[in-house]
Parts: sequence; structure tokens; C-alpha cells
Amino acid sequence: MKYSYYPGCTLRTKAKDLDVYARASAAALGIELIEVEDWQCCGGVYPLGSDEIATKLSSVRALNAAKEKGQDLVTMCSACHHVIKRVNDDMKNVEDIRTRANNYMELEEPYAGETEVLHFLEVLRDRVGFDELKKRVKNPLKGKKIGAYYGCLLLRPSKLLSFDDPENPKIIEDFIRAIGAEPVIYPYRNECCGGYISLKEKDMSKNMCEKIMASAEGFGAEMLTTACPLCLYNLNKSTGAKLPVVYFTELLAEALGVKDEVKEEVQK
Amino acid sequence: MPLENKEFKPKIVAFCCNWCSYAGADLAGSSRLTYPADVKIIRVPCSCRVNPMFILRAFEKGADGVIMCGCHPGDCHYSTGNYYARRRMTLLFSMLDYIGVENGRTRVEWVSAAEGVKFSDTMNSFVEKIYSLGENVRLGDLRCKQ
Amino acid sequence: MQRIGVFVCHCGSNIAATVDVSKVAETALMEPGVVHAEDYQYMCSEAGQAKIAAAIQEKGLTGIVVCSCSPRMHEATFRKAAERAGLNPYMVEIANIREHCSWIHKDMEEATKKAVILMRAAVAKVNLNTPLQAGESRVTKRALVIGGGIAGIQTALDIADAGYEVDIVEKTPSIGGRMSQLDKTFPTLDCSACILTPKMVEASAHEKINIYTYSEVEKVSGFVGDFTVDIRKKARCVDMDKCTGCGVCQEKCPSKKALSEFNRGLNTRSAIYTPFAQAIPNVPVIDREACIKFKTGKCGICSKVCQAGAIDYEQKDEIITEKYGAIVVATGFDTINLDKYDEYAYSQSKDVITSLELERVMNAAGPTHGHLERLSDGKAPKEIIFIQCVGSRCSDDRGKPYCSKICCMYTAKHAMLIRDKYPDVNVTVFYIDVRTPGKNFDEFYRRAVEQYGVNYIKGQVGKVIPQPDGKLLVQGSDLLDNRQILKEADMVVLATAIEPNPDVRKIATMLTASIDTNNFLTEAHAKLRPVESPTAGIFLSGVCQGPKDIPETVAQAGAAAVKAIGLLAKDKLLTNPCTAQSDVLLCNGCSTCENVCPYGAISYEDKEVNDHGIRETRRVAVVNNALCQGCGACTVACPSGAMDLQGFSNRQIIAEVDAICR
Amino acid sequence: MQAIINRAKELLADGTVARVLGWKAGDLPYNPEPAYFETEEELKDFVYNGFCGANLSKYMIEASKLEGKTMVCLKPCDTYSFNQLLKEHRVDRDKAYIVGVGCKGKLDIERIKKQGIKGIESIEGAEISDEAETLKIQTIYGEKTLPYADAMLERCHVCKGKEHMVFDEQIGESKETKDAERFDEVAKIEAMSPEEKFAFFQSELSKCIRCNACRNACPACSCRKCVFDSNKFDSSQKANADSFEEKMFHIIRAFHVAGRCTDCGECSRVCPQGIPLHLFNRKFIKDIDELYGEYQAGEDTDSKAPLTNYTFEDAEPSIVGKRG
Amino acid sequence: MSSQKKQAELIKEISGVNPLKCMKCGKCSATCPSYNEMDIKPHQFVSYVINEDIESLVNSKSLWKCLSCFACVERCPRDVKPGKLIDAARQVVVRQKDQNYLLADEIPELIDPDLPQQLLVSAFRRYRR
Repeated sequence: MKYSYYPGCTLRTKAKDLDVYARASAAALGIELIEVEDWQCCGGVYPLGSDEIATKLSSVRALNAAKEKGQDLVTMCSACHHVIKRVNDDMKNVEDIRTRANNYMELEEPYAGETEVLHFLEVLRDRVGFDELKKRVKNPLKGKKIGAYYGCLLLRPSKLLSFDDPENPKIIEDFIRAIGAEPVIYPYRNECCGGYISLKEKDMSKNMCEKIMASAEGFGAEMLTTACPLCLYNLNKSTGAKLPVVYFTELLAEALGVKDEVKEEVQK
Repeated sequence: MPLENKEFKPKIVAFCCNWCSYAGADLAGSSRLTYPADVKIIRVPCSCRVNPMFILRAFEKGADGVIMCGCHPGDCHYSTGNYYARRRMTLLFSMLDYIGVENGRTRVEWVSAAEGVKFSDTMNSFVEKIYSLGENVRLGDLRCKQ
Repeated sequence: MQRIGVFVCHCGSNIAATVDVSKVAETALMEPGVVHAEDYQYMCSEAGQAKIAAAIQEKGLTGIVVCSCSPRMHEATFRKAAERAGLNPYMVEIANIREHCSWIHKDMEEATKKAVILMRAAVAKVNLNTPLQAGESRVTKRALVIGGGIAGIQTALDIADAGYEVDIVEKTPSIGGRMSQLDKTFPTLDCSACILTPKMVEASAHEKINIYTYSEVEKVSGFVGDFTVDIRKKARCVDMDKCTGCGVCQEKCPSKKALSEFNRGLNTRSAIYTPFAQAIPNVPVIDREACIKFKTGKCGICSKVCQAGAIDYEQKDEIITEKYGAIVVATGFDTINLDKYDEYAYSQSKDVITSLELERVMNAAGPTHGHLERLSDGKAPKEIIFIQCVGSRCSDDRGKPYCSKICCMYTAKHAMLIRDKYPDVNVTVFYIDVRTPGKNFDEFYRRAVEQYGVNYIKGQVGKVIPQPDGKLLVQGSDLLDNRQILKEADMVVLATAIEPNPDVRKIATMLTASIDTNNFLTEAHAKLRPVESPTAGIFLSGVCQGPKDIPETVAQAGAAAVKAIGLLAKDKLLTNPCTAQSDVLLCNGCSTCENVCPYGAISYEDKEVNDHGIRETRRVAVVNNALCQGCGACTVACPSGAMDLQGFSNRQIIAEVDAICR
Repeated sequence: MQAIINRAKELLADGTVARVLGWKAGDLPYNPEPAYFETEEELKDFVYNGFCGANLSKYMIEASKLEGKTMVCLKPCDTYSFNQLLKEHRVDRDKAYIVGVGCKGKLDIERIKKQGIKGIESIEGAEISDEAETLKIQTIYGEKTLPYADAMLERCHVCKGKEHMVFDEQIGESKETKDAERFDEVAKIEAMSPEEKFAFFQSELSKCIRCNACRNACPACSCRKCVFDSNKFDSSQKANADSFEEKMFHIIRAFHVAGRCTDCGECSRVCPQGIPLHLFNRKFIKDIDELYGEYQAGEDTDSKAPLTNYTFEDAEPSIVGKRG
Repeated sequence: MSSQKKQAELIKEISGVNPLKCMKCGKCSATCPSYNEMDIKPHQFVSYVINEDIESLVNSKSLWKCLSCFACVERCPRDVKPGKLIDAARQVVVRQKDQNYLLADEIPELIDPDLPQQLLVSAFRRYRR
């Protein structure tokens, strides 16, 4: 299985662990993640203005690069996934945006949303299969009670992202089960952590994360897992309950028995 | 009077089946949902009553667009009429496209008796399309010596 | 050459305000064949019809065109008027200058031009009309009612009381329908079973009513007055004649894990079961999916304990074919699936229930024996929150765009009943609007507020958040106080939108009855023919036509019965003379037409023909006019044009095309 | 050829058939024409060679009305037409004794002439038994040669195969002559811009003189009376040059035979103006194959024709615009 | 056209939302995690656009409290999507000169060693032209 891979800016710096563990796990599962050459930052948030083009182009470049290779595009960070998937939908279905973006890009063959965008979790669920993953697990994380934290970006708007049920998702829970741990379902797992608000309104974000933490803890979670560097950052700033928060790829690497091999790389 | 001075007023014939689409058109009327007066409706019992010859005849007599509306597939008053109509029209439209007639001039829409809004929306978009295509010369002209 | 009269109706100002009616009449006089034209205030009025009659007689008209409203409104009126004046009714054509012209156009000049063209098309057509004679067909004096809920029962009783045979086909093992699942009814708080059971008994005891439960309509053919219906009687595995309804089999059945449909899956039942105590017939069925005998071949306890020897594991489905003159659809409703509304945590908490489930919880025969308790832990709730419009009035693709109509009232009922029986329980209702049109309805709702102290909060709920301690945190809006509310509850009840029974699509297709985008059956006229389907001989009873409460359903059921009785009371029906005709001289005998005829109305005969002096025997198509419904499929399939449709002939339609494109 | 004649004599002699339907020599070496033979004597004019392209199936409509059986010579592709007529009850199987005759591709005199060969006196190599790959043509300007394949009718380049679909006996070997794809020409037109398409058909159809040769030759055009000759559609206003039929004749003719046309190619073969009329029929066949599954009219006598059939999932007419 | 009306039209265009579809059920406000921080509540936002009172909107705190978490968009039963309207209003503001909500000068004191790039680029996109 070969995929084009879009890591995104944060995975190069503060969220190296998300990236490094993902690559190690992918390799262990026989998935080849080929980094898109010269990718540029997606911008972090999807530009909502229907009249904005320039801010969508970095996504289009990555999408087109994958198309030229005939590969699906895999994302790891929730924000990148959200932005790229939605831009791809625009390119496929919004004629005006497609025309104008292609005018900017001056490609040999216009890009019209041909690439399929997959979050790595979707690759695990739909391509590898959680049953298969379960078989590949070497160190089942037995007894660990893990709460999945989805946040907003992977789930909403559900019509476009079609990732999972936006109100009662289960992909990460199924993932947790596959790696041998016990998922803890709590109602705040799809509530917002505050997102970018935490830059200027730290208290707002803290409040929200406290609710999330409290809810997860109340239902018996011992740790949280997420796919988003910003969620992880915000949750770690929570002043209330302090559950450890880790990327899902770290759990995966651990279960697959490849964590130690790359530990150093993370700390570099 | 020279032709180019005349404002283009398309002639559009709409064949509507009695049970669904004609009733849908009535509902559009009683709901006061407007669409251009260029559309003139001919009532037929079922979309399967529409002979390709009627459509060609309309074009030959100067129609600029012909649209056929029937019950949604599966909802035909006569059970199966619209299925036959669907095949007939698909082939006819394909042939017209093949001989160089712009395929926007012909359309089939399934409109139920409850879909007044769809009826008027359909007619509005069809008329708009015909305006964009302009006058139909090709079907009236096919046999004329060059 | 025809002598045609054109009559242009003003329809008050409905037409005259946008169409220059006198100009239409004047222009008509220039059309070929037109010898008379006039306009009048209301052509459909007695005076208007008199004008038509007078013109027919004075001017010797052979055909008339009425420029007025849709033929679906008044074609029959004008045909009758013409007939009374001695003109063949099929020499009448309508130009629809109201629905298709004056009502949709604003510019007078434009609308008038269009009206003139529509008039011309009608004149061109009537020029080619020929007098037609309607044939006759017989009426089978028996009605079929599909669905055995309160709507179907009431319709059947009314038809049967008029002296006609009625069959009820009910999919489930018992008649009774949704109403049998209700605890109390608004606005008088009668016990639902107490008022329904006598009707069920009456229906089952009625000598003119025959009930097929656990049965489904499988195939429908024919037409008004003469439908042929195949009914599949599913194998009950219990002999209806032998069973005494003693109930021992259900008691002894070792498989008791099947979810009770009647109790909305809130508790379980045995594999051999009657859905509820008052079921009619009081004969159980075996659920083959749950039955150990069927699953493993071993068991057979029910058969051993049955003293009547009624258990028959070998029983097969049976197909019954019956003829009917009229069919009434009374297929009712279900609540929508809440999978897409999980912000209300329905799938996450047992204490979030639908209103229909609450009916079962409140009912003495329900899973909690009528005690109000939480389904998760059996504890008595102290705080109950009702959420209105769950899935109703939603224009996104998750829910239904319509108002389900009954929820405001049953929520008031529930709130009131709970406060009455459990005064220490607080009840809060989150609502968008409280809609209470109906006799004594608003008074009922106000009683809930004023007398019973139910707390109504205007605003929708955003999320129901299950808490670790089992409570439910409800986050909602209070739009009047402009604040966001967080309120803890022990139970949350969702006023779930209702939708037509999912089977109705299949049934509508079989009946060729039309259906709207929400799967409600379409009525022939929204105001004037609300209980008839546009398909002749098909009538609508209850929620299959649109959301309604019990009193309305019963009223409509009666109305549908009256319409069916009106049909059954006739000995003969006039048939549509607009049928296909084959020209023997043109027919190739190729069978193409036969292949597309949905009614089997075309057959082939060897006929002696005289084709311009050549006498020979030819294989030619013959149309059975009693079977032909006039769709016209054959006319287009016929390459030689031998097959033509009376009333919509090739030449007539081409004349219309020509007139429009002129 | 002699084998056919011998067999015909036998069948006439033993009374199995009352007449023989075949071809007789014309006034020129390349224009044999359909003919009936009722005696051994008459059979001396019988010919069967590369120029016997005429499809005799349609003649069986009239022959079915005659007393006794008719021995009819059908080439493999003609048998499809016969089957189709059988399916439509236009011919009587019991009245036909079908001799499936061999075929190695039929010749197109117009094509020969187009290659600059004029003043033809005789042609060698058109004989059915002749294995020669080239035609030797004696002209007033001397002898010319031409590869057989270069002189074949268009339809033989897209030959449906050498099997007879229906026959009582077979005489002679057949050869599959297919060396082109049936829908290539249609696809080429489909790929044109609307303007080019229109220009192409306008220029072709402008040649039509409404001689009805296509209609007369077409085995699917077997109506007792054509709609264009009846008053059922107000479509037969002969005198009017601008009339309906003039413009729409070929489209409607193609539509009427859609799903019934076996693609026998007679329409194009007989057109005196050389209009490629088969391109209409073949377009419908291509669409039917693509949209409703492959269908060959005349392959059998009991399948449902595409236009008298449907599936719930059929493509919507809007597919025409979407296919581009 | 008054400038308020123009801006209202612009907001509708950018957001692609028809505020007239709103049935005033309040589910957006019932959903919003920032509700208590907002002066103009999400459901009111819709009415403000309908009433073309854009001046109040652009001066409102709410613009900068919305998290673009899309919960209201997801749950709105009428497809009105108040979150998109708020975002469009924010666009209208930041596109005007000197109306950036985040100034480059204030950044150093806002960041800490753990802060991911993603946060900065997101905030830049939302708050600045």
C-alpha cells in the first residue's frame, strides 16, 4: 500500500511524535507513506470565504501532486485533514473555485478533486481494517482505559468530512479496542477544546478543556488520545483534572512494538 | 424586418403527463410560482405517449426547446410507461446530439403532482438554458442544401 | 369542418386580472372552425354553463373549447354541460389559462399572448376530436383496507355497516395499530385501549368484515371497480381455527429473549407470542427467527403443551387472490430512526426515550407495568425533560421538513399525566412553538402549565450529556431569557418526528397511487378531494396521507369509507373511452405493441381485411377496450402508426404542437 | 454456385419447394438482382457471386403469402434479418426453405469505381468459390487488379461472423472478413464538436433525393404502409419541399428500426447518392449496447427488444449531456 | 444601497447562507460552547443579518469568541449555519484596512514553548487579513 503523505507544519516541530510514530507504525503495517515533495502549510483553518482562492492553493498543490502519482493523500493532523479534505471538495464540486484555482495553478491538466483524502485513522479502518490491525498488534495495551478525544476538525461538517457519526463517533474507540486497550466513552469527546482561541483567550480554552477532562475522568479514563496537535496543547493547559494526552500514533507504535526504535528520533 | 432586431422569444413545448407533471404544473400555478410564458404545456396521458415524432415536429415547426415531464420512475400511473419513455428519450436525445443539435434543447424531468416547486424551478432553468443557446436553426435546417 | 365555440372564463379576477379575456375571445373568432366566441365572469357557474348550452344549440356547435382553469378542475363540469346540451362530451377541450398562465405570469400582454396560443392549441385539437362513447365496466362490491390500525378499522366498520364486504389486511399479528400502543389519549385523557378495544372486537365480529392479520398485499392489478389483489398470508405456524387463545404456549416457550415489537423493544417476549393481551385475533404466531425449534430443530414444547393441537410447524405462506371494487390505504406511521440525532444521546443512554416509548412505560401492560421509572436503573425520576421537534421541521437531510402535528399535544398530555400521578416530579418542556389548533387543545396545553405547573422553556436543546453518575445534563436555549441553560434530568423524552410507514412506497407503487417527497400519499385535490388518491378507486385513510391525531384520523377514515361506499354502490362504471385503437389496414402484426402494454389489453387475431381491393387474412392487433387504460405506450412502440389513442391521437397532438409553434 | 443450383433443382423436382429465391445475372457483370425461379429451365440464369449483396430476407414477406415453400438463399448476415422478421411475425418459417449460402465478403462496385477503374467489361475473382485474393478487372482501358478486400462493402469490413443464425441446410464455406471495428466511424463523429457534427450530417443529408431506396431495401422497414405515406401524423405532404418528412425522415426511420435493425447495411448499399445511412442505425446500436447491454437484433427470435424493455436502473436521458 | 445593506449582502454571499431559512429554534445558541462569552448570541446573529444591522455585528465581541467549531453548523435543523455567518462577518472586518484583530507586536507575549505552529497560523488566518 503506497500513499502520498502530507505531514503538515506542526508535525515537523512541536508534534514530531505524531509524525515519527505514524511513520514507524505505517512501516510496520506495510504501508508506505511517501511525503509530498515541497508541501506547503495548509493554513491551519479552512478559509470559509467562498471568494478566497489564494489561501486554498497550498492544499490544491498537495492534492495535485498525489493525483499525478495516482495515489491517495494521507493526512495525520486533524487540521490539515480538515482543510485539505474541504478544499478537495471545493475543487470537485464548486465550479467557480475550481476554475479560479486552476487559473492560478496553470497545470497541464486541470485539477478537479480526483484525489482521495484519507486521514491515517481512515487508512487503518478502511484499508488495513481494525480486525487485521488487531492481528498485527504485538503488545496489546491491556487494561489501559483510554478516552478518545475527537475535537471538531475531524468530524464537522460531517457531510463533507464523512469521517464518522459527528455526534457519536466510534472510529478511535474501535482503534483503541484494536490495540488491546479499553475505550472510555464520554460525552464531551466531540466538544471543542477552544482551538485557536487559546492564543488570545486562554481562559476560555482552559474552561472548555476542564470540562472535557472532567467528563473523561468521570467516566473512568486514565488517559486521552487525539490526532490534533492543537487539541493536545490546549488539553495539556487544562488546570483541572490532569490526564495524560498522547497522540494516537504513539499508542499505535507502542502496540505494534516499534515505539522504542524511534523514541530517540522524537526527542531530537 | 431584419432578424437581429427582433428580441429572441423562444418557443418552448412542454409535454406533461396528466397524472403527475401536469398536476405539478397546476400546483406551481396555484402556488403562484412563476416561470416564463415561453413555456406552453401539452397534456398527454403518460410520458410514454410522447412520440419522438412530436418532438421533431415541434423543432421542425420552429420550437427552440422541448421538455418532457413525467411521473418519477416507479410512480407511473400506468406502472411502466415512464420506463419506456425514458429509454426512448435517451436514445432520441443521443441521436439529436449526434447530428449536432445542442443537447440542452431537449430535456426530461420527473415531476410529481406534489412538486410544484420543482416544476417551476425546472421550467426556469430550462428556459434560461434555451435563452443561452439562442434560436434553434439546426433542426429546422438539416435538409437545406448548403 | 367542425363548428367550434370558444368560451373564455374570467374566473372573477383570477384570470381576467392578468389575461385580456375579451381579446382572447376576439382572436378565437379568427381561428379555423371557430364560429362562436364569448367571455364570461364564471364559466363554471350555472349561468356560464347555460351560455355554453345556448351557444351549442343556437349555433349548432360540434365542438367547444373552454379557456379556464385546469382540466383537472372542471373538465368534467364542462363535459356534462355539453352533454346536457346534446353535444358529445368528448368534443370539449380545455385551455388551461389559469394555473398555466394567469397565475404564473405578471405581465398582461405576455399572459394574454400565451392564453391566445393555449386557446389556439385547444381549437386545433378539437378540430380533430371525434365523438367518443364511454363504455361500462362492472363494480366488484367488496373493499380492501390495507392496514388494521384505528384508521383501517374505522373505515372497514363504516363500509361494512353500509352493507358491503370488507377485507382488512394487517401486516402484524394483530389489528390495533399504533393506537393500541398508546396509554392515554388527548385532549380528554381516555385510556386508549378502553376506547379502541371495543372497535377491534366490533370489527372482528362483524359479519361483513374479514380480517387477514400477519398478511401483506403482494400484488395489485386491474383498475377502479375491478382490482385483483394477491394477499400473502404469512405462516403463523398456529392453526387459527384450532387455537383457543389459552396462552399456555407463550408461558411455556423457553425462548424469551426476542424484543417485544409492541413494547418498542423495551422488554422481551417469547418466540411464540401474541403482541398484547387484547390482540385480535387472539391467536399467537411463531417468530421463526427466535424459535428454538426452527433454529435447531429441537424443542417443540409449544406443540406438546397445546391441548388444541393448533401448533403447525409445517405451515406455509398462503397466497389469497381476491377481487375488490375499492381499496383504502391506511398504512399509518412510525417514528423516525434517531441514528442521525445522537446529540440527544438516544443511542448512548437508556434514559433518553422517545415519546412512543414513554407511552409504553406509562402503560400498565408495558415493560415497567405502568410505573414511571428509569430504564437504566429502575429508579424513580425526579426531573424529566421533554424535547420537542426532534426531527420535525428540519430542512436539512437528517429529519423531516414537516411538522409532525401531534407532538405538542401528546407532550402536554405526558407532562400533565406525570405531574398528576407523581406530583414530586418536575417536568420541563423545551419547545420551539407550541402548536395547538383543535377543539379544546389550547385549553389542554394551558392546563398543563397553569394547573400542573409544567415548565415550558422556549428554545431548542443542543446536546444531552450523559453524566458519570447516570444523570443527563441537558444543554438548551432559553430564548426568552436569552441564556443558555444547563439542566440536569433523570429522564429525557424526545418528541420524535413521525413518518409514513416505510412499506407505503411499495404499496403505492403496486397501486400506482402517487406519493410525495416525504412518502405521504398524495390526495387528488389538496382541499376538495382530501381522501381520494388521484388513482381512481384508491382512497386514503389516516396518517398515510399526512400527520394527524386520532380524532382527525377517525374523521378521515369515515370520509374515505363514504367515498368507497359511493363507488361500491354503483353497479356499473363508465370507462374512459380514450383508449387505443388499431387500424387494421396499417397494422403489421409485429407484436411490438403487445410487448409494452402494461394491462395485457392487446391481443392478435387473424382477420380478413380488404386493403384497397386486396383481400387477405392478416395477423392484426386488437385492443380490449375494457382493459386498456389509455396510457399510449403502444402508440409510440408502433412503427407504422397503426396504433393510435382516442382523445390524444397523433394528429391531435401534432395539431397542438403546430399551433404552439406557429 | 453450381452446388446451389443443383440443390435447387432437386428441391424443385421433389416438390419440397415451389420456387427458388436467389439472384439472376443483370445486364452488367456487377449488378445481379433478386429473382424467383420456378423451373429448372429458369435456373440457368441463377448467379451467386461477390456482387450478390442484396439481402433476400425481406422478399420472404411476400413469398410467405404464396402457395408452397420458397427456397431462399441467405448469407450469414441475411439470416439475422430473417430472424428479426420471424420475431415480428412478418415471415412464415414454414414457408421458407433456407439455404445458408457461403460468403467471403460482398463487393461494392461504387468503391471499385472510386478507385479509378472505369469502363468495366468483366470481373474475375468475384466467384464465390474462387480463393483468389485479388480481383482481375477487364476494362476498355485494359486489365486492372484490385485486392478483394479493397473492393468490399463497408458492412463486410465489420462482418458479424460467418455463422448462419437460421437455416435448413448450408451450402458453401464462409469467411469472416472483419478487419475494422464496427463503431469506429460512429465514435469519430461522436468526438466532433456540435458544429462539425451538424456540418457533416447537413452535407450528407443534403444529397438525399427521397427516392425511398433505403426504405424499400431495409428488412426492418417492413411496414405495410410507412408512416410517411399515411395521414396518421400529418406527415405526408408530398408536394411541400419544406415538409416534415424531408427533414426528419432519416432520423425517424432510424428510430423506428432502433432495436430491430440488424445492421445489415442494405440502406447504405442501395443509396444512389452514397449517403452513409448506416451511421444512424449504428449510433442507436452503439447507444443500446452501452446503455442497456449488448444486443444484436436477429440473433434469436424470443429476446425482448431494447425499446420494449426496461430496467429500474436505466440511465436518465440527461446522460446524453454528461457523456460529453 | 446603504452600506449596511451592502455589507449584509456581502456576508450572505461569503457565507453562502440564506438567513431567512432560520425558524428561530435557538439550537445554535443551545449548542455554542462560547455562548457565555458572546454579547450577540449565535441565533441573534442570524436576525442581525436579516435586519441588516451589520454595524452592531462588526463591533460585537462575539466575532472573536466564535471557535469555528461547527457544532452549530452541524446541528442547525434549517441549514442556516450561524457559524458561517459569523465567520463571514469576521472576514468583512479583517478585510478592512487596519482591522486586524491580532497584531504582530502582541505575539511574543502570547506564545509559550509548547505552542504549536498550527495555533499561530490558524489564529493568523482567522484574525488577520
